Amino acid sequence: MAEIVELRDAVAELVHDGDAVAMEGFTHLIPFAAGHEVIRQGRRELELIRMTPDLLYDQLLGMGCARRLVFSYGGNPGVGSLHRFRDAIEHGWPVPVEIEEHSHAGMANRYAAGAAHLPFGILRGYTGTDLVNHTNVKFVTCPFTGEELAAVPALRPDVAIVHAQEADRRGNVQLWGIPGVQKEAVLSAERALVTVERIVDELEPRPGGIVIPGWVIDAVAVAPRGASPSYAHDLTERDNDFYKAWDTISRDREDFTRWMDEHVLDATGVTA
Amino acid sequence: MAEIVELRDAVAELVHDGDAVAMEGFTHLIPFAAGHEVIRQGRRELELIRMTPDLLYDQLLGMGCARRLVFSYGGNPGVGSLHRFRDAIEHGWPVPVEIEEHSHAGMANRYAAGAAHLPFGILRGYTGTDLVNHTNVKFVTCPFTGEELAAVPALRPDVAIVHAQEADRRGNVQLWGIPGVQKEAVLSAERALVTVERIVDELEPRPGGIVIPGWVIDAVAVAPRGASPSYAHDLTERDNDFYKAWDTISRDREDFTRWMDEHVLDATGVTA
Amino acid sequence: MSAEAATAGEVQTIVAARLLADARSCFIGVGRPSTAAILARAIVNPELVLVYESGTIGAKPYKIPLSIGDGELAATADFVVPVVEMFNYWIQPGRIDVAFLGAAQVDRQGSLNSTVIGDYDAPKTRLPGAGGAPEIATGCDRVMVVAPHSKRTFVERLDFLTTRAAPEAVITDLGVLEPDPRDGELTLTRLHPGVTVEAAREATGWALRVAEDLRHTDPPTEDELSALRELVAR
Amino acid sequence: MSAEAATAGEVQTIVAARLLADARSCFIGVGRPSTAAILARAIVNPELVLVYESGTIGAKPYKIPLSIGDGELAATADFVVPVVEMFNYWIQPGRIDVAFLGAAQVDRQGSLNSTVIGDYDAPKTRLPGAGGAPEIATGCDRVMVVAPHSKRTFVERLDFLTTRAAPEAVITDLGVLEPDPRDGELTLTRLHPGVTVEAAREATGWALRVAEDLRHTDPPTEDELSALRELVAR
Repeated sequence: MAEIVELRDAVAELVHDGDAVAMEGFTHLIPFAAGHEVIRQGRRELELIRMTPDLLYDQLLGMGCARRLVFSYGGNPGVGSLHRFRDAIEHGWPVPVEIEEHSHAGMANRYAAGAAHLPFGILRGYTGTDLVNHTNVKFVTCPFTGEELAAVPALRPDVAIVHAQEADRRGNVQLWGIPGVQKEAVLSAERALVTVERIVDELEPRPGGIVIPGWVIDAVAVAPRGASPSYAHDLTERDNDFYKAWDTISRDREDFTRWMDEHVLDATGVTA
Repeated sequence: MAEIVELRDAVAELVHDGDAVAMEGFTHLIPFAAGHEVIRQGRRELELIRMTPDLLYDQLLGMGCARRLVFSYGGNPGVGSLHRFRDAIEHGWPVPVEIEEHSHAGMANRYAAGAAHLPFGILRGYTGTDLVNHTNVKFVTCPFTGEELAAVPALRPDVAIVHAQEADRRGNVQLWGIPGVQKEAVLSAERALVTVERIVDELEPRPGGIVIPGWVIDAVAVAPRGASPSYAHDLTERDNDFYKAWDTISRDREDFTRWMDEHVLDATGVTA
Repeated sequence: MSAEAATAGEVQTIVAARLLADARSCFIGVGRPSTAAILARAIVNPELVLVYESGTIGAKPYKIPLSIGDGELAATADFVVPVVEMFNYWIQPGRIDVAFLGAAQVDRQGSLNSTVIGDYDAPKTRLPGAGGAPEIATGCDRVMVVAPHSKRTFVERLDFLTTRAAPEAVITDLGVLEPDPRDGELTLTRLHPGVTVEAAREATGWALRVAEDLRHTDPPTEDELSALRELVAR
Repeated sequence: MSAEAATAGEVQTIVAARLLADARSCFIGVGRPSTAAILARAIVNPELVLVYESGTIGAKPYKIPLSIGDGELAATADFVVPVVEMFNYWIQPGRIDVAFLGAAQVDRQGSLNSTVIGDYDAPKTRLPGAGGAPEIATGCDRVMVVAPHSKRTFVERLDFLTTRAAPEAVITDLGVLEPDPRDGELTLTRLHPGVTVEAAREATGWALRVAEDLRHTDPPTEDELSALRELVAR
């Protein structure tokens, strides 16, 4: 059974300097509150893993939490560049960041292999692209047909962090709406932290509901609006205006730092 | 969009002598009505694919429809032997049947590979068992870790047949309860036939509901109680007494033949 | 004490259920293993998560199901997953603690045959086949086998090795076999009430090793027996 | 005719939408491709199944979403699948007819760069990266690219080959390029109203081939233009 604890305590216990950390949520249910707590606790040298780095990883990169980034799409969706992501890669600010990038299909299959505790996943991809020479992919031959397929190594993060709509008192979690790779992220990781909008007495099965049992989760922490400016389907709305505003906030190093000081470092609440 | 047609016409059009046919449904939602129609239309030389042959395949085998059986568990669950399955394998009655057997994990990954249009799937299994020498499995080496894993060839049936609770008028299907490998079976096959308990104006999303869009299905046919003696969660009950009675009905060749004559061949309805 | 009243099968089921006292989750098929695991929730481990290969995780059956896919299992489960996910995300990674397996033949190392009696290509008796057992046995940390004690079942040599298993206990209707720590050979460590070593030897197809500290299983208590009988009668 | 009133971008979007008249399903990202596909449902193909890599299949957005995972997409979808399933069961097997893709650079064969401008290890501009594009491009039968016509975009040589694509059409704000059947080189086959061949040549980073039967695209109709403007204004 997952323990229901304070977010601060959960992050302190589960996320260590140098860890490989996967915070997932595909546009939906991005665990901003937990990521901000990681920033407040000053974690360093993290290997940050995430298909779509998004604003949260822009913030973590800009605050110098990471030594390495593993990803497949680093943009502000529908808006443009992630300026802190670019600054880290283009200029090593505030610290140099090593990158390993894949396609979405590759990353998804890396998580699926991790969740299955297989050492690799296979897919048709990578062939004929320049990515082959700049990432960790190999090829295997089908023993039945002779076809050559891309092989991607399983992701096995030290810790996965996801956000969900609700948990019951025994730490069983339910999320619905766009499910992304959250289940795979939790099942691929050594440790798992789930933040939730609310605790309920009993999980009421929902259409599209995905249940993650408490016995594969280490800690559940309550973080109302903990996905903001992302959202929790049926409970909160995506703050598209903030996504647009981030383009300005994050463009300049000083503006960014000032904003983070005010809205994340000095904050004790769970939302930015 | 899937056409909504009479079951008789759907079987006549989609299932041909010599086809590889996968009728799936893991204990739940077994497509008995469609299978009986295959028997009535006298299909021969089929390659019958199914994880758990169950009573339906016992009937198809006993009626001489198959030249080959691909499976992973051929028992009457909770009751005992499948007598027609045994008679076909042990004595070649009424016709000899070639078999290819796997473990459930192997068959599930064969369907998953088929649904993904990959030539094979990988898993940890088969090693150290006698099955290795009696089935179609090979081994691949992980290019990252050197670990040797079992490789199973994708299943790509000519036609998949499954039963579901409901379809809308455009042939979009929803099923819920134990989902088994139905989605994979449909997506792995060249053609797909789905029988349903009922047609509804609009699919109302259900907890645990799996939607299969009409544009990957060739035909939908209405077959109320079409899973009986298996069941359709929330709509019909599993007829456990019939599963027990089948042990007696099927034990003797003549009793079996007489029962099939009366309840399947002479029947025009959809249930036995 | 109603131990006298208990049949050998009842004792076997109750002893198997007791072994689940500390388990978090248990993977079960149909028949006696299923009865034992459901009983365990009633008598020693109300939180035990029952997992069926049909995809139902955390099922809470009131009645003993006939099949591993009865409607009550899905209706009462914590969640239900497709078969592919069950094997790839739950069994293969070892997320289920204990596997309760049956078999037609068990050898002295605890490996199992559920495929065929006689020659594979010209079988005397064709059995159902592997099902989920091989990967469940390698995926679960702890494997327990529940099988009737007879020379037909406990054989010197399997006709077919379906499932490579190293069970931590084999619970029969006569006693309990556990692997000898020296070489893994299944050894009689416990006898059920009223059973003799000779009876167990007689019913085993190899020269059965007997543990030096052979003990007797505790007879079923009133509560255990009435819980089992009530469950079976539902 | 209000074609005079249409901006080049509006013409591009409308021409792209028209190309979806016969498609069953279309895979789309954000920005102009998304607007075009949503418009297609309004003007030429109400049954078009819109697929977003977030997992929403059959989404029916009333507004143009900012991201590919806006709540409205999931709320209006025929069904929603996990990302692993999206790529493995829906994209890789080619179940989605058409892919609408954008890119920072397009070469004369139609391959795409969305990874980096400059050297990979010392980039001038780091772009977002591959996302779903490479496997979407190889998985979908028909690929169409929607990109602004400029020398920065249509380059002699990609700085990085992210997505190997052979688009059947590249829709720009000046016209439409299609592969020459002889060697696959993207060739100007259609010009939007009021655009000259010289303007298109000027805006292309290689010596642009022009089709012998070069045609003009039909100007946007009143209905098309008002449908687009209404959609954008929502």
